Amino acid sequence: AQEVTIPIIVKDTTSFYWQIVLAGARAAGKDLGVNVPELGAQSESDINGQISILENAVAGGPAAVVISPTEFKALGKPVDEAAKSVPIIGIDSSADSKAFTSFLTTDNVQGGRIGADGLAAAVKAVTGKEEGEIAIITSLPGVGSLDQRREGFLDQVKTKYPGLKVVADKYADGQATTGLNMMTDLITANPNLVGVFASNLIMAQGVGQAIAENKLGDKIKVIGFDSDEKTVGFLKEGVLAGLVVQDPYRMGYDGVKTALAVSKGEKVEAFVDTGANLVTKDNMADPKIDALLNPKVN
Amino acid sequence: MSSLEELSHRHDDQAKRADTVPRGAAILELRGLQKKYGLVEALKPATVTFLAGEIHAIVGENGAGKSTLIKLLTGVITRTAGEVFWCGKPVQLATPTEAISRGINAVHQEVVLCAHLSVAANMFLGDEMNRYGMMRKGAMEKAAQAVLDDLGFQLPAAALLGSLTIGQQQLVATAKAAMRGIRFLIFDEPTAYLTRQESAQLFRLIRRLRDQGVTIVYISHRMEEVFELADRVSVLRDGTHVGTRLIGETNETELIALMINRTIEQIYHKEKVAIGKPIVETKSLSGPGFEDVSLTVRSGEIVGLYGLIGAGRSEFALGLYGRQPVKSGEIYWEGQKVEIPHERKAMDLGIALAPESRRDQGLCLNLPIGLNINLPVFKRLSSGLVIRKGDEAENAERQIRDLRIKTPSRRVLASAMSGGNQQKIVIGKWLSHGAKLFIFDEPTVGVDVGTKAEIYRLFGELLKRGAGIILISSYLPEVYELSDRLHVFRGGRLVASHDHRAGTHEDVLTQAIGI
Amino acid sequence: MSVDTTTESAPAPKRGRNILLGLTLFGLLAALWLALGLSTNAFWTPGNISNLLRQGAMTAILAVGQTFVIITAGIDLSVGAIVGFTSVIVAWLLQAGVPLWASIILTLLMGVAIGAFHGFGIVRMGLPPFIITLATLTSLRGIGLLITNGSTISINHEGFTNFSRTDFLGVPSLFWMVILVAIPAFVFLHLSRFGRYLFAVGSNSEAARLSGVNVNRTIYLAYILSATCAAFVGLLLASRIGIGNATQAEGWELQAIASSVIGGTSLFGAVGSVHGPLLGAFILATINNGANLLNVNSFWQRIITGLLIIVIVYFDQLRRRGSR
Amino acid sequence: MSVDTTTESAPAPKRGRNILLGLTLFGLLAALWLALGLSTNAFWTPGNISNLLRQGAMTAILAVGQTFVIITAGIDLSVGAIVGFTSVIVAWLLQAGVPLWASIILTLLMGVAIGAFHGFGIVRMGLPPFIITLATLTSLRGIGLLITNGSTISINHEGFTNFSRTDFLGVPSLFWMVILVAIPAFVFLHLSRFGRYLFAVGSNSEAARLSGVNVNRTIYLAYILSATCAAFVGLLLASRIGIGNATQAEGWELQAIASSVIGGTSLFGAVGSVHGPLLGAFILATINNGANLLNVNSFWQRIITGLLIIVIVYFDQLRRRGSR
Ligand SMILES: Nc1ncnc2c1ncn2[C@@H]1O[C@H](COP(=O)(O)OP(=O)(O)OP(=O)(O)O)[C@@H](O)[C@H]1O
Ligand SMILES: Nc1ncnc2c1ncn2[C@@H]1O[C@H](COP(=O)(O)OP(=O)(O)OP(=O)(O)O)[C@@H](O)[C@H]1O
Ligand SMILES: [Mg+2]
Ligand SMILES: [Mg+2]
Repeated sequence: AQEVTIPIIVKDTTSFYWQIVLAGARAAGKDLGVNVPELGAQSESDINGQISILENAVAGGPAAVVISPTEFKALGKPVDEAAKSVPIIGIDSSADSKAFTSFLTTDNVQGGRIGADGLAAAVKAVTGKEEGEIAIITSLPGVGSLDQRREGFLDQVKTKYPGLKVVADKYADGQATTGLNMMTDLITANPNLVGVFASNLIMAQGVGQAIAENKLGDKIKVIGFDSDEKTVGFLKEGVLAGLVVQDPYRMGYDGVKTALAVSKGEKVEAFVDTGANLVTKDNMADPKIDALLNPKVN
Repeated sequence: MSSLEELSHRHDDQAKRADTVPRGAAILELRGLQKKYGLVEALKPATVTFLAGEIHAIVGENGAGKSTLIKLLTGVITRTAGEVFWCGKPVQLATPTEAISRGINAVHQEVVLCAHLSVAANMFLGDEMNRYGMMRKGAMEKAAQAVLDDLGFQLPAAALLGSLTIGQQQLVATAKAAMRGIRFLIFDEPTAYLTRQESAQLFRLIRRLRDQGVTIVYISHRMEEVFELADRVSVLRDGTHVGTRLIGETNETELIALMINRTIEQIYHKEKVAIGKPIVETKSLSGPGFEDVSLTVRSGEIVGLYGLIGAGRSEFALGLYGRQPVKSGEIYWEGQKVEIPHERKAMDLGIALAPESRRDQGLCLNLPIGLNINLPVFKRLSSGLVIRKGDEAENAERQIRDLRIKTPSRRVLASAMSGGNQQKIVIGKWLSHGAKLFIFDEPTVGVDVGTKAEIYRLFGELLKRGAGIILISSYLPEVYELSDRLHVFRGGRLVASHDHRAGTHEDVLTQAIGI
Repeated sequence: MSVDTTTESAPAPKRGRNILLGLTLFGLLAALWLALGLSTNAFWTPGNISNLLRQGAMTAILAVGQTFVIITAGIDLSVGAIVGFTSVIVAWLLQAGVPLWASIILTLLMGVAIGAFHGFGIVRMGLPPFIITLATLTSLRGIGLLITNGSTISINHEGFTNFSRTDFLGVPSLFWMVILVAIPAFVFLHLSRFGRYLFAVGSNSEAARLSGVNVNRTIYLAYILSATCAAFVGLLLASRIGIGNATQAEGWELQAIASSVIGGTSLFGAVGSVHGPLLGAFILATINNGANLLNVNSFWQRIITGLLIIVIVYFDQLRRRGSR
Repeated sequence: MSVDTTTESAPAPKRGRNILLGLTLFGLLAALWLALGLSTNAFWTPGNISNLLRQGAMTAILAVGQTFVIITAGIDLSVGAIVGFTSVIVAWLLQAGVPLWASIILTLLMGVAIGAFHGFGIVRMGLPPFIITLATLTSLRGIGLLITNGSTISINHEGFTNFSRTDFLGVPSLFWMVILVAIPAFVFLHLSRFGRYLFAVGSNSEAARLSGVNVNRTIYLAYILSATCAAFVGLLLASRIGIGNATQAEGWELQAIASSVIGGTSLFGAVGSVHGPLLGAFILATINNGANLLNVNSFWQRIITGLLIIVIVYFDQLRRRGSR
């Protein structure tokens, strides 16, 4: 009998977050006896690349495809078209298509809101009130999920924490060093800064480094997004005040599992929220959180 | 009608619309024409008149401003001041296109063509034959071939220009200019890279054009050519026009005196030096472009190599110098058998090569003169890795002084030098190297009479120091007068040898052509 | 100012070389296709061939435009940024309710304007092509981001966004666009005198000038053609992804240059063709497509692409030297 | 035959030009600093000056290495990739328990090896520098990603990661590293014969060869120096951000080239200095720092950077032409 193939297509294979998704998918493949090609663009902004990869994956005649669309609108039509020949399971983010058989997403707008809540709490813990100047640094412009986090964050701050004033809303170029330089300059330019939201892993690393360099962990509270060894270390040291952590491993694992079920004609849930959690120094020992922070990669 | 005329009258309509003047009347007048490069006054206000249908020679030492004058007339550079009258009317001549449209064309001192295009494409560049907006490649190639055949140049029109030797490229440039320059044609040292035979062909062409009513301007450092060809001659000195003479009313001595402000008693100065032991000996040396060459150079001796274009002399020199791989044969250096796998080995042995093409092989044009002169000897000018600045300056300045290179400073870029002065830099590079064997490949191309005499005297100095010289030249009088032993090359082989002044010019030429 | 006669820097392509080179690259492409056909079942399916033709199309068009510039011994680093920028422009115009035909024309004119600016920088301001196009690369991304406010503009014109997915005579419309560009490009470069002027300027611009060639105009022309090809690709990209986004097509300039060089264009100028870059682009697309089908790790894919570029260009050099 | 050249007709000597150019760029930098000092309070604080010196340091070192290559009329597109790659190498070595000194030496040797490979590709395989370094750019990122499996390697060596934060005599250690590179680079380029050879090879490699310059060795040297500078920057980056990550330093090659050209290096070869690229790098760093302090929109920042590159290089060209 021929082996069942279910490719998984992520947004950016060069990021740790997506590697965890792939690790989950790999584990599912092993457990379920499915061949899982691990595909993906090399940058979250490479929409055209992801469309090509989807086309190629469909051409290979798989049982189903698991995909995390880089851009809501752009992947709509390609997903529609792909769904004509094979069931499509969406993970992490959605696309402008009704053709998905099932969705396992985490709501990035909600992630941004959680970030805002975390930042407000951390600021309050130091100053006693939810007030002061804050900043947001986005790793790259034009990336759907980052836009959504920014949107959620800004909206939450505006509606729920009027005392927090966004004095800088910056975009970097995806480089940790740029994030670091930006942060040191922000510190210089805004001596009253009390908080920063760094909305992805690489920016959390760069911004964290700037805080560490200037030993401002007590004064400026930073909320990052996603986690790895480095940022968890920062969290422990008190350089970062919190991390918004999703469950990428589960998304990968369950994505493949659901896809297999679909390909066998089983009925699956149309929508699953895998959730996002705020991790702080206090709750990081929590077993559930600990599992999120230390996924079984490899 | 010949192919050349057919083509050059392709634009007759245009020519007819343009003004015409009768033969012998002034066609082009320069009034107070001046060119400055920054502070350098390359051409001081000059007033010269060219007559329709004459051959007008221009002479002057290196850097006198001859090429500058030509570049002004052809729109290559724009003038600083002065007026130009074409058929009595003031004109700008600001761009090459304007010059071409009036029927003014030039063969420049340095070949200026596109190496990546075919001969035919170069000849028709900017003036293609079109039909329905598409080029007629076949027709152009046929027409170009017809012109080349008509002129007696044995060149394939379909060949890529870059695959030709410089001399052959010069012929292509000539054909191109002749094809287009229907009123006024300028030759800037056209024979520098040509041999006697090609020169004769060129002279026939020039006379033929003159007879058709074309005005010819002819620049050369070779006096005998001037007297053979020209109707009138103008002299430039240090950017100043010092006079114009009818050719019948002047002589070589007067022209040279006008040019350099003093007299030269003897150009071909040959030092009498005792000939010593062999420095280098090649036995049946073969490589790309040359085959089975055996010759010996002894200390105190000038060995001349003469041949037509593409005879393989330069290739032989590059092979001996280690620039190109030698296929077979042996080299003995002072009696010892040696291998010369690369140029550095040749230099270590004591060989110096002043190569044929100063622009492509001789000079780093966009670097200072001083750096160019010192390049082969930086090792000697350094302690460890660091250069001794004093010695660096001293060595460069000595060569500039000794060779009378016309420059205000050793820091001027080589590209700002006139053709002849560039040639002097190429030679200057090797004088402080302390070599035992000097290979000079066309050392006097574009060099004025005065400097030629200096260079020949310099040869004498080198010989007195016990060095040997290989002199490659396509200028027969030069090799003939100077060589202790003259070898004739043909088709990459050494076909004949003569002792000093044995055999006549005609003998040597016949052997080179191979009839 | 003089003809460069040193043998290294003036490769002397013989007449037949261009055709031979084309053939041999074609042979390489054919060999790749054959090998992939043998090693995966999916390769020779109509669907996959369509994919391949679609995936190589945009780079191919960019590479043709780039080739004009490289032949003049220049370089155009801005093409990727132009693609992203013009995708924003067309999305913006469509969103503003400008009719489709007008949006397309305006977007292409934007390409013309950018190319003319490059020509201006090189000809009038005397800037090196590398620098002026690097500067526009930076600025255009900034302007595009400013227009979209760092995000994307959706395109709701169904006809426009469906175009890139349609087929005509069984061949994807994107590939027809390659043909649409390639045929006039071929006529221009190889049959018209303007093409010859590009080569002449790249070989020796002083010689071209002295021959009465309008060198400045030729340079303007090359950069305008390159930028317009890029704007055209911007339209195709916008159609394919259905949005305008200024950060798209990052690094495509390097892919276009690589395609062109793989296709036998010399970065020293004066050597190049139209079919070469097309083959180069489809060779690169095949490598990616094949790697995906064979499930090669995407990191290995990068490594292999780098190595293959070296190998292909090396053999091309060898063949050139051999055919002297 | 007399050489009656009067001294007043001397064209501005080259040496004066270099200093003038250096001075004028320095003037530009000073003007920028003055303007920023007037428009923001934060600029002239010791902390910010430290930041600025730190922020320009890495590009400055890359630009110096790049300048060696550009002077030989080459280009090194791989330097950004080398930075990312070597940051991974050093993180990997440290993680594996290799002592610090050995990790540093091995990482630098990796730079030497990559540079030697470039030299080999150019000299022995006859590849254009643009292509071989583009190929390594692609491949190195792939290898780095393979090593880290697409993620990052944390560096837990405190001494190493603290280094980039320390000051010495009130000046950030990163800036001391610039000086550490610049002084030998100056001696090498301007005072030693190898420097002269770089210029000669860039101007006319055939003439250099016939003058006994070992052209091949000179080319090897230039690329090895550039790659080693990049590896050194990789170490500094790893120290600064405390991780090894192969996708870092993307696009830094273009910044290094831009710094070098702003600093007066000619992409046609044979023109360049050591102080030029340093000034160029700090001008670019100042633009970014200033924009951050003034809270200029990130997108405007890109636009301004592009425009300033054009303006600066244009005025440099003007000055050069004027001083001829
Ligand atoms: N581009 C330039 N910049 C500065 N000076 C220049 C430039 N070109 C020529 N010159 C100077 O102008 C003067 C005249 O040069 P020109 O080339 O006209 O001499 P020439 O008479 O043709 O000499 P030759 O017989 O050596 O060819 C020389 O002193 C030369 O150094
Ligand atoms: N790269 C090459 N490949 C093959 N043949 C060549 C090459 N270069 C030159 N030749 C041929 O080698 C022969 C020798 O040319 P060379 O230039 O050495 O002649 P020469 O005697 O020095 O003449 P010239 O007066 O032109 O300097 C010619 O027939 C030429 O066509
Ligand atoms: Mg001259
Ligand atoms: Mg010769």
